[in-house]
This record gives sequence, C-alpha cells and structure tokens, in this order.
Amino acid sequence: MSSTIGLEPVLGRSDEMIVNMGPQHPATHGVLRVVIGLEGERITRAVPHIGYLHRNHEKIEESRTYFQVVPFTDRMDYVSGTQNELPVVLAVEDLAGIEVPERAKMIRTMFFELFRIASHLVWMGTAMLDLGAITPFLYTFWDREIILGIVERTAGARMLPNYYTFGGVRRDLHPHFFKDVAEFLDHLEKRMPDYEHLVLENPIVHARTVGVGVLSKERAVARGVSGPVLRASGVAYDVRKAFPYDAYPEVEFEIPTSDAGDTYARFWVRFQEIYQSVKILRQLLEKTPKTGPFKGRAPARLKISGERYRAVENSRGELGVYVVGDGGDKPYRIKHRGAAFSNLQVIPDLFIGAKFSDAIAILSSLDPVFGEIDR
Amino acid sequence: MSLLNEVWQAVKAIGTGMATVHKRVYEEAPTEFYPYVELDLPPVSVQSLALVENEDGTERCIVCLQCERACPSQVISIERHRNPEGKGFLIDRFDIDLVNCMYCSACVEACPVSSIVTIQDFELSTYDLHTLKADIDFLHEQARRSKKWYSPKLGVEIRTEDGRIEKAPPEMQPGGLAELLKPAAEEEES
Amino acid sequence: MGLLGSDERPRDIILGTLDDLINLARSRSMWPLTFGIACCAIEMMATWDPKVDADRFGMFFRNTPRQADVMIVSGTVNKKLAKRLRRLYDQMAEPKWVISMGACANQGGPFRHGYSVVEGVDKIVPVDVYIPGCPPRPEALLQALLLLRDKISDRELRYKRPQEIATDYDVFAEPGEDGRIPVL
Amino acid sequence: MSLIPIPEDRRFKIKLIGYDPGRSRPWLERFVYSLYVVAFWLFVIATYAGVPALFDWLGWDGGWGYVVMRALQVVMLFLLSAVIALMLILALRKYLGKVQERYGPMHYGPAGGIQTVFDALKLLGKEDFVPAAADWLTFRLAPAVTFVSSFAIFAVVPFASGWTLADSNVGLIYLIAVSTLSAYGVLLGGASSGNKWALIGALRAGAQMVSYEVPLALVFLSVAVWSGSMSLGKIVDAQLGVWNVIPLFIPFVLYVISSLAELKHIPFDFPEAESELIAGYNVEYSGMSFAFFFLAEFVELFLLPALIVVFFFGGWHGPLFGLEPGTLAAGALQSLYFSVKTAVWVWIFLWIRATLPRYRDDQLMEFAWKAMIPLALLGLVLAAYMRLIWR
Repeated sequence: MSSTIGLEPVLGRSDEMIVNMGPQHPATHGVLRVVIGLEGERITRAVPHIGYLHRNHEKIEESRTYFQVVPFTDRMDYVSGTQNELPVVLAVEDLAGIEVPERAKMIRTMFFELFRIASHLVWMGTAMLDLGAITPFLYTFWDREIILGIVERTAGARMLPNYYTFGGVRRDLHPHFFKDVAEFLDHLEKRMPDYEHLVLENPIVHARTVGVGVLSKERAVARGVSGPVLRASGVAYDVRKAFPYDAYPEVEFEIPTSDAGDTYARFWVRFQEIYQSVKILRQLLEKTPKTGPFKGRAPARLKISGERYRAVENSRGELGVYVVGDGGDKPYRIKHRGAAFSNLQVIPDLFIGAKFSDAIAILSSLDPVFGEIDR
Repeated sequence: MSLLNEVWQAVKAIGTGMATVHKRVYEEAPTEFYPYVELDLPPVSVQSLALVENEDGTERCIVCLQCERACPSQVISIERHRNPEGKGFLIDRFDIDLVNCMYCSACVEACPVSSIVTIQDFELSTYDLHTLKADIDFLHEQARRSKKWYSPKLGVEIRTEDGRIEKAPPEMQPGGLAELLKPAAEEEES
Repeated sequence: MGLLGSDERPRDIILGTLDDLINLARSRSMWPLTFGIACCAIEMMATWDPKVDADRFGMFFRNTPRQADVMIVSGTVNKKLAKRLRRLYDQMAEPKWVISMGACANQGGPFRHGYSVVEGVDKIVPVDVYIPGCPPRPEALLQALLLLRDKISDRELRYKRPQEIATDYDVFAEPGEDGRIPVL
Repeated sequence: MSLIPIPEDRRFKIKLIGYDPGRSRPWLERFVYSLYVVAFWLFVIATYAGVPALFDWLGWDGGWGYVVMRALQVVMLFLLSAVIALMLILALRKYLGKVQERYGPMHYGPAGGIQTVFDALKLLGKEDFVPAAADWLTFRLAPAVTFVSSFAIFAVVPFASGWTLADSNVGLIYLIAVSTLSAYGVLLGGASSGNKWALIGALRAGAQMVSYEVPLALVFLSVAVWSGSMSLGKIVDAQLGVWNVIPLFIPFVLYVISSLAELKHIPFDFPEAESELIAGYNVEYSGMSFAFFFLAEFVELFLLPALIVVFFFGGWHGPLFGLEPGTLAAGALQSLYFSVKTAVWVWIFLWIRATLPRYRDDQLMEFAWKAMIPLALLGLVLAAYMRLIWR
C-alpha cells in the first residue's frame, strides 16, 4: 500500500506500531505526513512524506513574464510574505542591470524585517500550541495583526502583498508608516518580557525542550540546514552577513548563535532574532529618508539573458533562486531553494530515539511551512 | 539546598507566567465587532476589483488589453471591436474571473487610464460560485457601490455625495507623504 | 439536512418546530475541523485571533473529524491530497458542511494551469459556501461562516437542493490489478 | 455560459439577527452568569432540603418512600451536573477569552449566556457514530462508565452539614474506588475505538493512573489519620478550629497535583493531548457519546475542587450569624460558603489551564515515583506524629 513507503522491512514486527502523523494533524503545521514507527512511546522509525501541497510553482512561473513571477513567489513561504519576492527581484535586477535607489533598498529591508518578526510570532504561537499552551498563540497573533495592519496600509494586502518590484517597491510608504512602526516596536518591546515569561522561562518548556532533539554541528552542516536551525547548532552563517543585500551593509546587528543544538536552543535563537529585527528596524527608521524615490527605472518589458543565483536570509533560512534567461521576457528556468525543505531533512535524525511527545516539540522547533517545501 | 532553590525558581517562574496571563483580565480586548461594526479598511487595500465609469456615464476604459496581458493568473478576458465612428475601440465583453483572481493588483498597475481599480469590498462570499464570474455590469456596479478606490496613476479617488469623482485628500494617499510634509515645511520657512 | 435525515421539509407542526430548533442549535454551534492546507490556513487561524474572534459566535476548532461540523478547505488541494480530503469528509459525522476558502479551493486559482492541482474542491466534496480572495481576509471567512449559519437556520435556504457534484473528474485512482491503489 | 441563472442582487448578505453588543457590557455578563449561579444554588437547596421536606410533608419517609426519595435526589443531582457542565464550559470559554484579549462567546443569548445550551442541543442532534473497527459494546459503554464514575463522587460530597446523599464512614475508600473507575472508562473507550491515536491515549491514561493513584491514596490516608475518620462529614467537622491546609500542607500540594492528573487537565492532559494525539482517547467519538465524555470532564472539574475544599479548606464552614445549624437557612448559607470556596478552586484550575503547557507523560511518572510518593509518605508520618502530639 502507498501508506507504508519506506517501512516495508518492519511490517512483520508485532512490537512496533506504525502511525501516520498527518496530513491532517494539528502539530504538523500544514500537510506534512510523517510515518512513525512506535515502540511504546519511543520512535523507532520516521519517514517524512511531502508533496501534499505541490502546486507546480516552478513550471507555472516559467510560463509567466518576469513581472508575473513575483506574485507567485509570495505564495511559497506564505507566513513571511514579501521575503519570498526578494531573491527573484534581486536576481533579475542583477541580470538586467537595474539600479535601485537607496531609499527603496531601505524600505525593502524594513518590510523584510517586519515580516521576519511576523513569522517568528506565528512560530511562537503555534509552537506553544503544540506544547499545549493555548494563550501565547492568541497574544502573538494579535501582535502579528498589528504588523499586517501596517503592511496593508502601505502595500495593499495583509499577507501576500506583491510589494517588491524590479528597481524598488511598488508604492510609496503610507504617511504614518514611520510612526506606526515606531509605535509597534515600543509595543513589542513591552510584550517581549511577557513572551519570555510564558515561553523561555517556563519550567515546563524547559522540561520539554532542553536536551531534546540535539542536532550536532557536523550533522547540521551535512544536511544542509540553514537559518535559526543551523545557528542553534553553533554555525554563525547568515546570508545577511555573508552575502549582504539591500540595506543590510548599512545596519548593525548580531547573529545570535547557540552551541547546544537542542530544541530549546532553536527556541532561544528565534527569540533573539526578534530582538535583532527590532534593532535593525530602529536603525532604519532613523536612516530612511522620509521622502524620495521608491522605485528605480525599470523597462516595461524585461528581456534577459544569462543566469544568476541569489539568496536571502528569510525567517527559515537561506531562500535562494536560480534564474536562467534565454533572451525572452519569460524565464527559461527558475529553481527555488527552499529553506524549510532543507531543514526538514533532519526529521529522521532527530525523531528516531525520541519520545512521541518530543517529536511534536522538535517539529515545531523546525518551523516548516509547506508552501515552500512542496512548492 | 540547591534542590530547594530549584523548586523555588520553578514555582516562581510558573507564578510569573500565571500573573502575566491574568494581567489581561483587566484590559479591554482589541476585538472588532465585525458584522455589527463596519470595517474601516485603508483605501489602498486590495479586496476586489472594479471598473470605473466617468461621471457622465461614458466608459473610462480604452480597451488597450494591457490588464489582460499583465495578469499573472490569466483571469481577465476581453473582446473588442474597432469604433466605427471616431478612433479607438469599443468593448464587446469584459470578464474578470474573480474566483481565480489572486488579487495582486498587477492589472491596476498596468492600466494606463486608471479604469480598472481596487476597492475595499471584501464581502463577496457566496453560496453559488457563478455569481463571482464578473462581467462588465458587475464590475461597474462594484465601482458604483464603493465610496473610494485606488489606482497607482491617479491615487485614491472618492465619490462625493452628489456623484462627482474627486481625488482624495493627501492623508489618504499611499505616497502622500511629500504633499503632506510640504505645508509644514513652508510654514517653517516663513 | 432535516432532523429525520431527509431533505424534505417535515409537514408536521411539532416535528417542523423541533426541526427548526435543532437547526437553530446547529447553526449557532458550528465547530470547524483543524485542517489547514496552505496560505489561507494562516488567515483561518487569524479568524480566531483577538481582532476578529470567531469564538464570539460559538465556533471553536476540533481536531478530530468525528466531532467537527464544518470543514474549511483552506488552500490548494492537489491530487495527492484529494483522496485524504475526501476521506476526512467521509469521517465527519452528519450533519456536515464545507466552506471553500480562497481561489485555490474554489477553482484552482492561480495554480489551476498546473498538472497537479484539483480545479475546485467541489469536484471532491459538496461545498456550501465559497469565499473569493487570495487569501481572503479573516473577516471574509467570518462572513462566510455567518452565511453558512443563515443557510443552516433559514428554512428557505436549507431545503434547497445541493448543487450536483461533478463526477467526471478522475481524482480517485481505481485500484490496480494487484488490488493496490497507485500513488498519485 | 452558466447553467444557473445569476440572481438579481449577487450579494448574499448576512442576516444580523438578535442582539448587537457593539461593545462589552460587563454588568450584563455578571447578571447573566449570576443567574446560572443562582440556578445552581437553588438546585442544591432543592435536592438536599426540598426533596426530604417534600417527602416528610407527604408522610412517606419510611420503607419504599425512602428509596424513592433517594432516587429522586439522584435525578436532581443528574440535572445539577448538567447545569454545572453548561456553566463551567461557558465559564472556561469566557475566562479563556478574558485572558486571551478577546471576548469568547457573546452573541447568542445575552452576553453569550445560552451558547452552551446550543452546543448541547447540537450534539444531541449529531450523528452518533460507531466505527467498523470498534468493539461495539465496549465503545458504547465507555462514555457511560466515565460519566457514572465521576458522577458517583456526588454521593459523598457534603454541601452543608447533613446535606449529603450518604455520609458513609468509609467515604474515603469509596472515593479511591470510584476515582480509579473513571480512568477505566477512558481506557476502555480508547482501546475499543480501533484507532491508534485512541489506543495511545488509552495507554497513557493507564500509565498516568498508576502514577497518581498511589500518592492520592497516601494523601487520603494522611487526611484520615489527622481527622480521625474516613467520613467526609466528620472530616469537615474536624476542621472547625483550623483548616487542614495548615497542618497538612504537604498532602494538600500533592493532592492538587494529583487532582490535575486525575482530571486529565493541563499540564497533565496526556490521554487527550490535543496537539499530539488529535483528540486522544475520544478521537472516534461523536455526538452524544462525545458529549458524555465532555460532561464527565466538566463534572469532575467541579467535584475535584470540591473535594479539595472538603479535605483542606473547611468544607462548608463559615460564619453563620447566629443561625441554628441544621435549619434550612443555615444549610443554604453553608452550601453557599462551600460553593464559593469551590468556585475559587475551579477558577485556579482554569487559570492553570490557560497558562501552562503540557509535560511529557514519562515526566509525570518520574515525578510521581521519585518525588510525590516519598513526599506523601513524609506527609503521612508528619500527620500521624502531629496527631499523637496535639490530639
């Protein structure tokens, strides 16, 4: 049967129970299916199955013009909105030689970091929901609503605004944007201690996550993980520092890393990233000119030849795109490099030997988003 | 003693968490009473599409097919014929499949005359999917129904009480920062 | 969905009134199934957040299909998921309703040109309310839930025949010669 | 070309029926919810004072009349448990709403007051489904076992002096027996469902029962040793001077923790770990069978805090303002004291539910065997020692 792929050798064993976690399971954050072999509560086998959200992104995008590709990329990592648009925009700008004004770069970076906070807030809420606490979910979603309100006033949509374009952004900022963001950052800084009380300092969270699902540095590098998962294993790799883009060279921030590599470390790193995002946003609020150009000069019909790989550090890790142009107005080939997809590789490493309850905590600490994994 | 201290720390942390949660009981919730209270969406918010007519009832659309070409979701289908009197084209059919639309507002960006616009009416849920296949009457009705709409070329426009179409004040505009700052800067100079 | 399991309107006054009462209760206590698929699932969660708070209308999530009344199809359904979606629908206890949320669930949306996407979830399960949008904002989902409430409690709407489900779409693979269902 | 004619007005508008709040009305909420409390109180008075008075007035208080009277009281208590469940589900949802910066149910009935009535009616009209893989008899029996075992605790709970169904002198042993049975319902339900998640839930319930039952029994023993009786009425009477919570502090803490475990309540809700096991042991239950699990859970959510009050917080004791104990007025006042104390403890349980995440199941067992049982033994020894010294 199709439901036992990868588990044929163990089917005869009577001391092992095989359960299907997903595609409809509250803790899989979407439509992941993990076939798990259980001995009591201990996991003996774990085979992740993906493809329940395969939407054929790359082939559809290859039949669209470059301008039409951008809104499709929005739908990949749907939790972090505009972050997905940036790799395509950067690659095409490189190939077509489009100049981007400084102010546009700063606006892009501000939206990028706003969506990073929004994404980490969604992660925090759902991870705590997986651990059994209901209330932080509601708090984080309210804070996320504020971000989405700010985004909507400028970009026109809440989640998937299609805001970046070649040469800058589509619209100028809303008059109250700077005030709104400053107020939101104040609000968030007031709320962060509450989140620390409810999540990081909670002894039950400690009991559930410390020492659980340890991912060693070597294994993390070997599996190609990136983002907070990699940094929690002690590798200080961040595309924002390693291959800076947009306004990141002009702001100061640190890369929080932890050597523990366990679930708690991944929680902790995401918390610190929120603080770093707040820091970046505060600097950009100071630096960004209030008025000025928000969009460079881009031709109405882009005809591109050449190939280019560009990557950005989105909320889940290195989100890259490889664009090949054959001189036409449509890409000859587009290949996305999803961060969450690579992070999902470690599921068998971390699950096997853990308790079933630990598996839930580990999965939530990986923070998968299936639009990006299945594409 | 370290064990006792550990227990005390744990109890204290749980107590702090519980106090954090309980604090909210005394705060007013930020809930919007949506169906009872009308939602105030920003004027640039993309919730639906509409086709604006001029004040005198003539068509603003020049049937240039730019929106049809720009649409990433390929939901716009237009048929036209050459105007027998004068120049330009006339509309035979102008359909937007609002079911499959991805509300990216690429068509609005592409429109050279700001005829196709975004509006804030999101209450389009239906028992019957056929009601969402928007023809030209539907799109005109959407525009007639809405008080304000947005297009990048003309910015936010509003319909006044007596049916005239006007440009909205700068604080409603997305790029209105420059205009908004101008009077203040002049005052400082003088 | 009548009390006695038929779609005919009961002619008896007592049964008719009881039917109305039960349907009133059903319409005021719709528990959706926790089944998030794609982008719309985030907005579906946001419908229960403090800003919109669909719990005001007595709706909260149940994780198991047996205890849920409403399935909110929140995202793209592809051919691999279609079988699972239909099974979840079959597992729900009567009476049950389906809301199709967003362009992808309605008719495939922007992805309908791909080879993998089911063009409309109403080819698999009968849908009661459709929401346009990509993704619809939370208030739009709340409006759809309230439209469904009116459909359940309103006599005129309730006894309308459901739209016939298209069956010409080969989502469900037939078992092969060895009795196995091929992987889609 | 559409087959269905497009309607004139394409918009389907929501019908805004009923009551528009526009904003929150705390005074209305308080009024509606105090109605529930009054209903509860009147039920208690009618059950424990009204029914015996009625039979006394009829002159039918001996022989079979006594049996009929007790049976009537049990029926009254069943109705009372329904009121309690409706009240507590609403209270839980409203309280979760309050602490989560939202409102909770508020549009159906004044301030959402009849929301849970609608829920109950809906579950009544919902298909009650038995899966093909399930064991029919056990599957059907399990909700009843769970509900009856938690409902049976009512028999020994004293609401006021003399207001109890059976002030048995082996009340504590009865309690241990009955509360063990409640885990059996969960175990049977989970194991008979023919579902792997339910099976895991059932196994967890069994493992959890083993770990909290032992400290629970030891706590009962300390209470019995300190009070010198196993009758719940006598235990309350013995607390006239000082509440048990002061001398028996260690058993009290252990009892609260084991109550949370017995209740399958966060942080120990492993059998029904919503985010892990979908819905745990009741994953296959629908309609009324599920409603009975729900009912049992919320009746227990009332009864276990009530037992905390009986054992450690002086039960019905409170100032009587010169009323003669044993009269109707004194009984009503005492039951009010008892209900208020219980309500405080229910609130604490809800507060815990709103805040804390869930432990892992082996952590509870580890905690029970390594910490709770030694502590319970220590508490027992201390209780016996203090009893020797002071009484």
